[in-house]
Amino acid sequence: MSQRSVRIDVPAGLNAPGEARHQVTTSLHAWGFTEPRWLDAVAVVVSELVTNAVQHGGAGSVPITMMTRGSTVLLSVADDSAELPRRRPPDDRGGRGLMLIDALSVRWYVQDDGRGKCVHVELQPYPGEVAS
Amino acid sequence: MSQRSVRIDVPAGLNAPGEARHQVTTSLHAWGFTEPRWLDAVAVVVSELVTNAVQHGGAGSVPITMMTRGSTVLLSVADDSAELPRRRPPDDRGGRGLMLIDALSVRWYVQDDGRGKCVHVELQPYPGEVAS
Amino acid sequence: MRITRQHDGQTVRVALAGELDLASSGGVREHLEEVVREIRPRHLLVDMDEVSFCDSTGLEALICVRAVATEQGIDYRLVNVHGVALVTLQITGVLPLLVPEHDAG
Amino acid sequence: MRITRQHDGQTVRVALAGELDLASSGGVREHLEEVVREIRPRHLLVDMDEVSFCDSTGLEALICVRAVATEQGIDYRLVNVHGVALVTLQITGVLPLLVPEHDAG
Ligand SMILES: Nc1ncnc2c1ncn2[C@@H]1O[C@H](COP(=O)(O)OP(=O)(O)O)[C@@H](O)[C@H]1O
Ligand SMILES: Nc1ncnc2c1ncn2[C@@H]1O[C@H](COP(=O)(O)OP(=O)(O)O)[C@@H](O)[C@H]1O
Repeated sequence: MSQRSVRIDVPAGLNAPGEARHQVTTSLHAWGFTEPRWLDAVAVVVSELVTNAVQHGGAGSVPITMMTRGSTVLLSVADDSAELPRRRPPDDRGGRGLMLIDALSVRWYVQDDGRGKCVHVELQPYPGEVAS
Repeated sequence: MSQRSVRIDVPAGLNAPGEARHQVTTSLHAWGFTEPRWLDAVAVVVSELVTNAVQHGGAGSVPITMMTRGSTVLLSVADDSAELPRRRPPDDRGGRGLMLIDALSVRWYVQDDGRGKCVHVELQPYPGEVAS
Repeated sequence: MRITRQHDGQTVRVALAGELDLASSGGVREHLEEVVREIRPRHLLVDMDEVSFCDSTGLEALICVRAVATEQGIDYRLVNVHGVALVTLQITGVLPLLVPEHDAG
Repeated sequence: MRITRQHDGQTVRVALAGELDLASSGGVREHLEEVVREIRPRHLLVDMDEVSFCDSTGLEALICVRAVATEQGIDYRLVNVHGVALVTLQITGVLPLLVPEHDAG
Protein backbone atom coordinates (compact mmCIF):
# COMPACT_ATOMS: atom_id res chain seq x y z
CA MET A 1 0.00 0.00 0.00
CA SER A 2 1.48 3.34 -0.96
CA GLN A 3 2.60 5.64 1.82
CA ARG A 4 3.33 9.30 1.43
CA SER A 5 4.01 12.17 3.74
CA VAL A 6 4.59 15.88 3.49
CA ARG A 7 5.57 18.59 5.93
CA ILE A 8 4.24 22.09 5.34
CA ASP A 9 5.04 25.23 7.32
CA VAL A 10 2.87 28.29 6.86
CA PRO A 11 3.55 31.66 8.50
CA ALA A 12 1.17 32.22 11.43
CA GLY A 13 -1.37 34.91 10.62
CA LEU A 14 -4.71 35.53 8.99
CA ASN A 15 -3.61 33.97 5.72
CA ALA A 16 -2.34 30.77 7.33
CA PRO A 17 -5.58 28.75 6.94
CA GLY A 18 -5.90 29.62 3.25
CA GLU A 19 -2.29 28.82 2.48
CA ALA A 20 -2.48 25.57 4.38
CA ARG A 21 -5.65 24.50 2.55
CA HIS A 22 -4.04 25.30 -0.76
CA GLN A 23 -0.84 23.36 -0.04
CA VAL A 24 -2.60 20.36 1.47
CA THR A 25 -5.06 19.96 -1.38
CA THR A 26 -2.30 20.46 -3.96
CA SER A 27 -0.31 17.59 -2.38
CA LEU A 28 -3.37 15.36 -2.19
CA HIS A 29 -4.16 16.06 -5.83
CA ALA A 30 -0.62 15.15 -6.84
CA TRP A 31 -0.98 11.89 -4.91
CA GLY A 32 -4.14 10.93 -6.79
CA PHE A 33 -6.76 12.04 -4.26
CA THR A 34 -8.96 13.96 -6.64
CA GLU A 35 -12.57 13.50 -5.48
CA PRO A 36 -13.84 17.11 -5.12
CA ARG A 37 -16.29 16.62 -2.24
CA TRP A 38 -13.78 14.71 -0.17
CA LEU A 39 -11.16 17.40 -0.84
CA ASP A 40 -13.67 20.03 0.29
CA ALA A 41 -14.10 18.22 3.61
CA VAL A 42 -10.32 17.97 4.04
CA ALA A 43 -10.01 21.70 3.34
CA VAL A 44 -12.51 22.47 6.10
CA VAL A 45 -10.60 20.32 8.62
CA VAL A 46 -7.27 21.94 7.64
CA SER A 47 -8.81 25.37 7.94
CA GLU A 48 -10.21 24.70 11.42
CA LEU A 49 -6.97 23.17 12.70
CA VAL A 50 -4.80 25.97 11.39
CA THR A 51 -7.21 28.68 12.56
CA ASN A 52 -7.05 27.20 16.07
CA ALA A 53 -3.25 26.96 15.92
CA VAL A 54 -3.03 30.62 14.87
CA GLN A 55 -5.44 31.68 17.63
CA HIS A 56 -3.90 29.62 20.42
CA GLY A 57 -0.29 29.19 19.33
CA GLY A 58 2.54 31.68 19.28
CA ALA A 59 4.10 33.62 16.46
CA GLY A 60 6.38 32.03 13.89
CA SER A 61 4.99 29.36 11.67
CA VAL A 62 2.36 26.66 11.91
CA PRO A 63 3.82 23.20 11.28
CA ILE A 64 1.55 20.80 9.42
CA THR A 65 2.25 17.19 8.58
CA MET A 66 0.17 14.93 6.41
CA MET A 67 0.63 11.20 5.97
CA THR A 68 -1.29 8.80 3.81
CA ARG A 69 -1.49 5.04 3.76
CA GLY A 70 -3.94 3.63 1.26
CA SER A 71 -7.17 5.54 1.70
CA THR A 72 -6.25 6.65 5.23
CA VAL A 73 -5.01 10.21 5.60
CA LEU A 74 -3.60 11.61 8.84
CA LEU A 75 -3.23 15.33 9.37
CA SER A 76 -1.28 16.88 12.28
CA VAL A 77 -1.03 20.53 13.26
CA ALA A 78 1.19 21.69 16.13
CA ASP A 79 1.03 24.84 18.24
CA ASP A 80 2.74 26.30 21.31
CA SER A 81 -0.18 26.04 23.70
CA ALA A 82 -0.49 23.21 26.19
CA GLU A 83 -4.24 23.64 26.41
CA LEU A 84 -6.45 20.84 25.19
CA PRO A 85 -8.97 21.89 22.50
CA ARG A 86 -12.37 21.35 24.09
CA ARG A 87 -15.76 21.04 22.51
CA ARG A 88 -18.06 23.77 23.78
CA PRO A 89 -21.66 24.77 23.17
CA PRO A 90 -21.57 27.07 20.13
CA ASP A 91 -22.52 30.74 20.37
CA ASP A 92 -22.04 33.88 18.26
CA ARG A 93 -18.34 33.92 18.99
CA GLY A 94 -17.51 30.38 18.00
CA GLY A 95 -17.50 26.81 19.11
CA ARG A 96 -18.18 25.34 15.66
CA GLY A 97 -14.61 24.48 14.70
CA LEU A 98 -14.37 21.22 16.65
CA MET A 99 -17.95 20.42 15.66
CA LEU A 100 -16.87 20.48 12.01
CA ILE A 101 -13.71 18.48 12.75
CA ASP A 102 -15.81 15.90 14.65
CA ALA A 103 -18.21 15.53 11.74
CA LEU A 104 -15.59 15.42 9.00
CA SER A 105 -13.04 13.10 10.60
CA VAL A 106 -12.89 9.55 11.90
CA ARG A 107 -11.23 10.63 15.13
CA TRP A 108 -8.95 13.29 16.54
CA TYR A 109 -6.65 13.40 19.55
CA VAL A 110 -3.87 15.43 21.07
CA GLN A 111 -0.26 14.61 21.88
CA ASP A 112 2.24 16.47 24.01
CA ASP A 113 5.09 17.25 21.61
CA GLY A 114 7.51 18.82 24.06
CA ARG A 115 7.05 22.37 22.75
CA GLY A 116 3.30 22.66 23.05
CA LYS A 117 1.00 20.09 21.58
CA CYS A 118 0.05 18.49 18.33
CA VAL A 119 -3.52 17.84 17.23
CA HIS A 120 -3.85 14.73 15.06
CA VAL A 121 -6.85 14.06 12.86
CA GLU A 122 -7.64 10.91 10.95
CA LEU A 123 -9.67 12.13 7.99
CA GLN A 124 -12.66 10.31 6.58
CA PRO A 125 -11.20 7.56 4.36
CA TYR A 126 -10.88 8.52 0.72
CA PRO A 127 -13.88 7.11 -1.14
CA GLY A 128 -12.86 4.78 -3.94
CA GLU A 129 -9.54 4.04 -5.56
CA VAL A 130 -6.66 6.46 -5.31
CA ALA A 131 -5.79 7.50 -8.87
CA SER A 132 -2.11 7.29 -9.66
CA MET B 1 -8.88 -12.02 15.96
CA SER B 2 -10.42 -12.02 19.42
CA GLN B 3 -11.57 -8.70 20.84
CA ARG B 4 -12.37 -8.05 24.44
CA SER B 5 -13.08 -5.05 26.54
CA VAL B 6 -13.72 -4.24 30.15
CA ARG B 7 -14.74 -1.14 32.04
CA ILE B 8 -13.47 -0.71 35.58
CA ASP B 9 -14.31 2.07 38.03
CA VAL B 10 -12.19 2.51 41.12
CA PRO B 11 -12.93 5.02 43.88
CA ALA B 12 -10.57 8.00 43.63
CA GLY B 13 -8.06 8.00 46.50
CA LEU B 14 -4.74 6.64 47.57
CA ASN B 15 -5.79 3.04 46.99
CA ALA B 16 -7.02 3.67 43.46
CA PRO B 17 -3.76 2.76 41.67
CA GLY B 18 -3.42 -0.55 43.53
CA GLU B 19 -7.03 -1.53 42.93
CA ALA B 20 -6.79 -0.61 39.29
CA ARG B 21 -3.61 -2.66 38.83
CA HIS B 22 -5.21 -5.61 40.49
CA GLN B 23 -8.38 -5.50 38.39
CA VAL B 24 -6.58 -4.88 35.11
CA THR B 25 -4.09 -7.72 35.58
CA THR B 26 -6.87 -10.08 36.73
CA SER B 27 -8.82 -9.38 33.53
CA LEU B 28 -5.73 -9.79 31.36
CA HIS B 29 -4.93 -13.09 33.07
CA ALA B 30 -8.45 -14.34 32.45
CA TRP B 31 -8.07 -13.40 28.78
CA GLY B 32 -4.88 -15.45 28.44
CA PHE B 33 -2.29 -12.69 28.81
CA THR B 34 -0.08 -14.42 31.35
CA GLU B 35 3.51 -13.40 30.63
CA PRO B 36 4.73 -12.03 34.00
CA ARG B 37 7.19 -9.39 32.75
CA TRP B 38 4.70 -7.97 30.31
CA LEU B 39 2.04 -7.86 33.03
CA ASP B 40 4.50 -6.02 35.27
CA ALA B 41 4.95 -3.35 32.61
CA VAL B 42 1.18 -3.03 32.20
CA ALA B 43 0.81 -2.65 35.97
CA VAL B 44 3.28 0.23 35.96
CA VAL B 45 1.40 2.03 33.17
CA VAL B 46 -1.94 1.53 34.95
CA SER B 47 -0.47 2.79 38.18
CA GLU B 48 0.93 5.95 36.58
CA LEU B 49 -2.27 6.74 34.70
CA VAL B 50 -4.49 6.25 37.73
CA THR B 51 -2.13 8.16 40.04
CA ASN B 52 -2.28 11.08 37.61
CA ALA B 53 -6.07 10.86 37.38
CA VAL B 54 -6.34 10.89 41.19
CA GLN B 55 -3.95 13.85 41.45
CA HIS B 56 -5.48 15.94 38.67
CA GLY B 57 -9.06 14.73 38.54
CA GLY B 58 -11.92 15.37 40.87
CA ALA B 59 -13.51 13.20 43.53
CA GLY B 60 -15.76 10.27 42.69
CA SER B 61 -14.33 7.39 40.78
CA VAL B 62 -11.67 6.87 38.16
CA PRO B 63 -13.10 5.29 34.98
CA ILE B 64 -10.76 2.86 33.24
CA THR B 65 -11.41 1.03 29.99
CA MET B 66 -9.30 -1.69 28.48
CA MET B 67 -9.70 -3.15 25.01
CA THR B 68 -7.74 -5.91 23.34
CA ARG B 69 -7.48 -6.98 19.75
CA GLY B 70 -5.00 -9.77 19.15
CA SER B 71 -1.78 -8.80 20.89
CA THR B 72 -2.72 -5.11 20.96
CA VAL B 73 -4.03 -3.76 24.25
CA LEU B 74 -5.46 -0.26 24.66
CA LEU B 75 -5.90 1.29 28.07
CA SER B 76 -7.86 4.51 28.72
CA VAL B 77 -8.18 6.48 31.93
CA ALA B 78 -10.43 9.54 32.22
CA ASP B 79 -10.31 12.45 34.64
CA ASP B 80 -12.08 15.79 35.17
CA SER B 81 -9.16 18.03 34.28
CA ALA B 82 -8.84 19.63 30.86
CA GLU B 83 -5.07 20.00 31.27
CA LEU B 84 -2.83 18.07 28.94
CA PRO B 85 -0.29 15.80 30.73
CA ARG B 86 3.10 17.23 29.82
CA ARG B 87 6.50 15.61 30.02
CA ARG B 88 8.74 17.62 32.30
CA PRO B 89 12.33 17.33 33.50
CA PRO B 90 12.20 15.06 36.57
CA ASP B 91 13.09 16.35 40.03
CA ASP B 92 12.56 15.19 43.63
CA ARG B 93 8.84 15.90 43.39
CA GLY B 94 8.09 13.93 40.28
CA GLY B 95 8.18 14.00 36.55
CA ARG B 96 8.87 10.27 36.10
CA GLY B 97 5.34 9.08 35.49
CA LEU B 98 5.12 10.03 31.82
CA MET B 99 8.72 8.88 31.38
CA LEU B 100 7.64 5.39 32.44
CA ILE B 101 4.52 5.51 30.26
CA ASP B 102 6.66 6.62 27.30
CA ALA B 103 9.08 3.74 27.82
CA LEU B 104 6.47 1.06 28.43
CA SER B 105 3.97 1.92 25.71
CA VAL B 106 3.85 2.17 21.94
CA ARG B 107 2.14 5.56 22.03
CA TRP B 108 -0.19 7.65 24.15
CA TYR B 109 -2.48 10.55 23.40
CA VAL B 110 -5.29 12.57 24.89
CA GLN B 111 -8.90 13.08 23.84
CA ASP B 112 -11.45 15.60 25.00
CA ASP B 113 -14.29 13.51 26.38
CA GLY B 114 -16.73 16.29 27.19
CA ARG B 115 -16.33 16.02 30.95
CA GLY B 116 -12.58 16.44 31.20
CA LYS B 117 -10.24 14.32 29.16
CA CYS B 118 -9.25 10.75 28.55
CA VAL B 119 -5.65 9.54 28.28
CA HIS B 120 -5.28 6.59 25.90
CA VAL B 121 -2.26 4.30 25.92
CA GLU B 122 -1.41 1.59 23.45
CA LEU B 123 0.61 -0.89 25.49
CA GLN B 124 3.63 -2.74 24.17
CA PRO B 125 2.21 -5.65 22.15
CA TYR B 126 1.89 -8.89 24.09
CA PRO B 127 4.92 -11.04 23.30
CA GLY B 128 3.94 -14.39 21.84
CA GLU B 129 0.63 -16.17 21.53
CA VAL B 130 -2.30 -15.28 23.75
CA ALA B 131 -3.17 -18.41 25.73
CA SER B 132 -6.86 -19.22 25.67
CA MET C 1 -12.83 38.03 -1.13
CA ARG C 2 -14.76 40.28 -3.48
CA ILE C 3 -17.83 42.02 -1.99
CA THR C 4 -20.39 43.58 -4.34
CA ARG C 5 -23.47 45.47 -3.17
CA GLN C 6 -26.67 46.01 -5.11
CA HIS C 7 -29.64 48.09 -4.02
CA ASP C 8 -33.10 47.40 -5.35
CA GLY C 9 -35.87 49.27 -3.60
CA GLN C 10 -36.14 47.89 -0.07
CA THR C 11 -33.64 45.14 -0.75
CA VAL C 12 -29.86 45.15 -0.44
CA ARG C 13 -28.12 42.18 -2.00
CA VAL C 14 -24.47 41.66 -1.02
CA ALA C 15 -22.70 39.18 -3.26
CA LEU C 16 -19.61 37.48 -1.89
CA ALA C 17 -17.03 35.88 -4.16
CA GLY C 18 -14.05 33.90 -2.88
CA GLU C 19 -13.11 32.05 0.28
CA LEU C 20 -14.77 32.88 3.58
CA ASP C 21 -12.23 32.16 6.32
CA LEU C 22 -10.02 33.78 8.99
CA ALA C 23 -8.55 36.17 6.41
CA SER C 24 -11.83 37.42 4.98
CA SER C 25 -14.60 36.96 7.52
CA GLY C 26 -13.76 40.09 9.52
CA GLY C 27 -14.14 42.28 6.43
CA VAL C 28 -17.37 40.59 5.38
CA ARG C 29 -18.83 41.08 8.82
CA GLU C 30 -17.89 44.76 8.88
CA HIS C 31 -19.36 45.35 5.46
CA LEU C 32 -22.65 43.67 6.34
CA GLU C 33 -22.90 45.40 9.72
CA GLU C 34 -22.40 48.71 7.98
CA VAL C 35 -25.33 47.93 5.70
CA VAL C 36 -27.45 47.10 8.73
CA ARG C 37 -26.44 50.23 10.63
CA GLU C 38 -26.42 52.77 7.83
CA ILE C 39 -28.87 51.57 5.23
CA ARG C 40 -31.30 49.53 7.31
CA PRO C 41 -32.94 47.88 4.30
CA ARG C 42 -36.07 45.82 4.70
CA HIS C 43 -34.36 42.81 3.19
CA LEU C 44 -30.64 42.00 3.37
CA LEU C 45 -29.68 39.10 1.14
CA VAL C 46 -26.20 37.62 1.16
CA ASP C 47 -25.57 35.95 -2.15
CA MET C 48 -23.28 32.96 -1.55
CA ASP C 49 -23.22 31.74 -5.15
CA GLU C 50 -19.54 32.48 -5.70
CA VAL C 51 -18.34 31.54 -2.22
CA SER C 52 -15.95 28.67 -2.90
CA PHE C 53 -15.11 27.94 0.73
CA CYS C 54 -16.61 28.65 4.15
CA ASP C 55 -15.33 27.45 7.52
CA SER C 56 -16.46 28.18 11.09
CA THR C 57 -15.01 31.70 11.10
CA GLY C 58 -17.14 32.47 8.03
CA LEU C 59 -20.24 30.99 9.64
CA GLU C 60 -19.67 32.96 12.79
CA ALA C 61 -19.37 36.26 10.87
CA LEU C 62 -22.69 35.52 9.16
CA ILE C 63 -24.31 34.59 12.48
CA CYS C 64 -23.10 37.77 14.20
CA VAL C 65 -24.59 39.88 11.44
CA ARG C 66 -27.88 38.05 11.84
CA ALA C 67 -28.05 39.12 15.48
CA VAL C 68 -27.77 42.83 14.71
CA ALA C 69 -29.99 42.61 11.62
CA THR C 70 -32.77 40.86 13.55
CA GLU C 71 -32.55 43.53 16.24
CA GLN C 72 -33.32 46.13 13.57
CA GLY C 73 -36.21 44.10 12.21
CA ILE C 74 -34.33 43.38 8.98
CA ASP C 75 -35.17 40.25 7.02
CA TYR C 76 -31.66 38.78 6.74
CA ARG C 77 -30.82 35.62 4.88
CA LEU C 78 -28.36 33.84 2.65
CA VAL C 79 -29.27 32.90 -0.92
CA ASN C 80 -27.72 30.57 -3.48
CA VAL C 81 -25.96 28.49 -0.86
CA HIS C 82 -24.24 25.38 -2.23
CA GLY C 83 -20.93 23.48 -2.08
CA VAL C 84 -18.72 23.70 1.01
CA ALA C 85 -20.78 26.50 2.55
CA LEU C 86 -23.89 24.32 2.40
CA VAL C 87 -22.01 21.44 4.01
CA THR C 88 -20.66 23.51 6.90
CA LEU C 89 -24.00 25.27 7.44
CA GLN C 90 -25.72 21.88 7.60
CA ILE C 91 -23.22 20.20 9.92
CA THR C 92 -23.28 23.02 12.42
CA GLY C 93 -27.05 23.22 12.41
CA VAL C 94 -27.23 26.90 11.47
CA LEU C 95 -28.74 26.37 8.03
CA PRO C 96 -32.38 26.95 9.16
CA LEU C 97 -31.24 30.10 10.96
CA LEU C 98 -29.51 31.67 7.98
CA VAL C 99 -31.53 30.18 5.14
CA PRO C 100 -35.08 30.09 6.54
CA GLU C 101 -36.71 29.02 3.30
CA HIS C 102 -34.31 26.12 2.87
CA ASP C 103 -36.35 23.58 4.83
CA ALA C 104 -39.48 24.74 3.02
CA GLY C 105 -37.89 23.96 -0.39
CA MET D 1 3.32 -2.28 52.93
CA ARG D 2 5.24 -3.89 55.78
CA ILE D 3 8.25 -1.96 57.05
CA THR D 4 10.80 -3.74 59.25
CA ARG D 5 13.84 -2.06 60.78
CA GLN D 6 17.02 -3.76 61.89
CA HIS D 7 19.92 -2.06 63.64
CA ASP D 8 23.41 -3.54 63.41
CA GLY D 9 26.11 -1.27 64.78
CA GLN D 10 26.44 1.70 62.44
CA THR D 11 23.98 0.24 59.98
CA VAL D 12 20.24 0.49 59.83
CA ARG D 13 18.55 -1.84 57.39
CA VAL D 14 14.91 -1.09 56.54
CA ALA D 15 13.20 -3.96 54.78
CA LEU D 16 10.13 -3.14 52.70
CA ALA D 17 7.59 -5.80 51.80
CA GLY D 18 4.65 -5.15 49.48
CA GLU D 19 3.73 -2.65 46.81
CA LEU D 20 5.36 0.77 46.68
CA ASP D 21 2.84 3.19 45.19
CA LEU D 22 0.60 6.17 45.96
CA ALA D 23 -0.92 4.38 48.96
CA SER D 24 2.36 3.37 50.59
CA SER D 25 5.13 5.70 49.48
CA GLY D 26 4.21 8.50 51.91
CA GLY D 27 4.56 6.16 54.90
CA VAL D 28 7.82 4.70 53.61
CA ARG D 29 9.26 8.15 53.11
CA GLU D 30 8.25 9.25 56.60
CA HIS D 31 9.71 6.15 58.17
CA LEU D 32 13.03 6.54 56.36
CA GLU D 33 13.27 10.27 57.06
CA GLU D 34 12.69 9.56 60.73
CA VAL D 35 15.62 7.15 60.67
CA VAL D 36 17.76 9.84 59.03
CA ARG D 37 16.69 12.52 61.50
CA GLU D 38 16.62 10.58 64.72
CA ILE D 39 19.10 7.75 64.35
CA ARG D 40 21.55 9.20 61.84
CA PRO D 41 23.22 5.87 61.15
CA ARG D 42 26.39 5.69 59.09
CA HIS D 43 24.73 3.36 56.63
CA LEU D 44 21.07 3.26 55.74
CA LEU D 45 20.17 0.29 53.57
CA VAL D 46 16.70 -0.13 52.09
CA ASP D 47 16.10 -3.79 51.41
CA MET D 48 13.89 -4.07 48.34
CA ASP D 49 13.85 -7.87 48.20
CA GLU D 50 10.17 -8.21 49.00
CA VAL D 51 8.98 -5.15 47.08
CA SER D 52 6.65 -6.63 44.50
CA PHE D 53 5.81 -3.35 42.76
CA CYS D 54 7.28 0.13 42.50
CA ASP D 55 6.02 3.02 40.37
CA SER D 56 7.13 6.67 40.09
CA THR D 57 5.61 7.65 43.45
CA GLY D 58 7.75 4.94 45.07
CA LEU D 59 10.86 6.08 43.25
CA GLU D 60 10.22 9.67 44.24
CA ALA D 61 9.89 8.76 47.93
CA LEU D 62 13.22 6.93 47.75
CA ILE D 63 14.84 9.88 45.94
CA CYS D 64 13.56 12.40 48.49
CA VAL D 65 15.03 10.37 51.34
CA ARG D 66 18.34 10.27 49.49
CA ALA D 67 18.49 14.06 49.49
CA VAL D 68 18.14 14.36 53.27
CA ALA D 69 20.38 11.34 53.97
CA THR D 70 23.17 12.72 51.79
CA GLU D 71 22.90 16.06 53.58
CA GLN D 72 23.61 14.25 56.85
CA GLY D 73 26.56 12.39 55.34
CA ILE D 74 24.71 9.08 55.53
CA ASP D 75 25.60 6.32 53.09
CA TYR D 76 22.12 5.58 51.72
CA ARG D 77 21.33 2.89 49.19
CA LEU D 78 18.92 0.24 48.07
CA VAL D 79 19.87 -3.43 48.20
CA ASN D 80 18.36 -6.56 46.65
CA VAL D 81 16.64 -4.66 43.89
CA HIS D 82 14.96 -6.84 41.28
CA GLY D 83 11.70 -7.27 39.37
CA VAL D 84 9.48 -4.27 38.67
CA ALA D 85 11.50 -1.98 40.94
CA LEU D 86 14.64 -2.72 38.94
CA VAL D 87 12.81 -1.98 35.69
CA THR D 88 11.40 1.36 36.84
CA LEU D 89 14.72 2.41 38.42
CA GLN D 90 16.49 1.62 35.17
CA ILE D 91 14.01 3.34 32.85
CA THR D 92 14.01 6.54 34.86
CA GLY D 93 17.81 6.62 35.11
CA VAL D 94 17.89 6.75 38.92
CA LEU D 95 19.42 3.31 39.40
CA PRO D 96 23.04 4.58 39.68
CA LEU D 97 21.87 7.19 42.20
CA LEU D 98 20.11 4.76 44.50
CA VAL D 99 22.14 1.61 43.90
CA PRO D 100 25.69 2.96 43.47
CA GLU D 101 27.33 -0.45 43.36
CA HIS D 102 24.99 -1.68 40.64
CA ASP D 103 27.05 -0.51 37.68
CA ALA D 104 30.18 -1.92 39.32
CA GLY D 105 28.56 -5.38 39.49
N1 LIG E 1 -5.23 24.63 19.32
C1 LIG E 1 -5.90 24.90 20.45
N2 LIG E 1 -5.23 25.12 21.60
C2 LIG E 1 -5.87 25.40 22.74
N3 LIG E 1 -7.20 25.47 22.85
C3 LIG E 1 -7.93 25.26 21.75
C4 LIG E 1 -7.33 24.96 20.51
N4 LIG E 1 -8.32 24.79 19.60
C5 LIG E 1 -9.47 24.97 20.25
N5 LIG E 1 -9.25 25.27 21.55
C6 LIG E 1 -10.28 25.52 22.58
O1 LIG E 1 -11.41 24.76 22.24
C7 LIG E 1 -12.55 25.62 22.12
C8 LIG E 1 -13.47 25.17 21.00
O2 LIG E 1 -12.78 25.29 19.76
P1 LIG E 1 -13.58 25.53 18.43
O3 LIG E 1 -14.68 24.54 18.36
O4 LIG E 1 -12.60 25.56 17.30
O5 LIG E 1 -14.27 26.93 18.64
P2 LIG E 1 -13.68 28.39 18.67
O6 LIG E 1 -12.20 28.33 18.42
O7 LIG E 1 -14.44 29.03 17.57
O8 LIG E 1 -14.05 28.89 20.03
C9 LIG E 1 -11.98 27.01 21.89
O9 LIG E 1 -12.86 28.00 22.38
C10 LIG E 1 -10.69 26.97 22.65
O10 LIG E 1 -10.91 27.28 24.01
N1 LIG F 1 -4.06 13.47 34.27
C1 LIG F 1 -3.40 14.64 34.21
N2 LIG F 1 -4.08 15.79 34.10
C2 LIG F 1 -3.45 16.97 34.05
N3 LIG F 1 -2.13 17.10 34.09
C3 LIG F 1 -1.38 16.00 34.20
C4 LIG F 1 -1.98 14.71 34.26
N4 LIG F 1 -0.98 13.81 34.35
C5 LIG F 1 0.18 14.50 34.35
N5 LIG F 1 -0.05 15.83 34.28
C6 LIG F 1 0.95 16.88 34.23
O1 LIG F 1 2.12 16.37 33.62
C7 LIG F 1 3.23 16.51 34.48
C8 LIG F 1 4.15 15.31 34.37
O2 LIG F 1 3.47 14.15 34.85
P1 LIG F 1 4.29 12.94 35.46
O3 LIG F 1 5.41 12.60 34.54
O4 LIG F 1 3.32 11.86 35.79
O5 LIG F 1 4.94 13.54 36.73
P2 LIG F 1 4.34 13.97 38.14
O6 LIG F 1 5.08 13.10 39.07
O7 LIG F 1 4.70 15.41 38.23
O8 LIG F 1 2.86 13.70 38.12
C9 LIG F 1 2.65 16.67 35.87
O9 LIG F 1 3.51 17.41 36.68
C10 LIG F 1 1.35 17.37 35.60
O10 LIG F 1 1.55 18.75 35.53
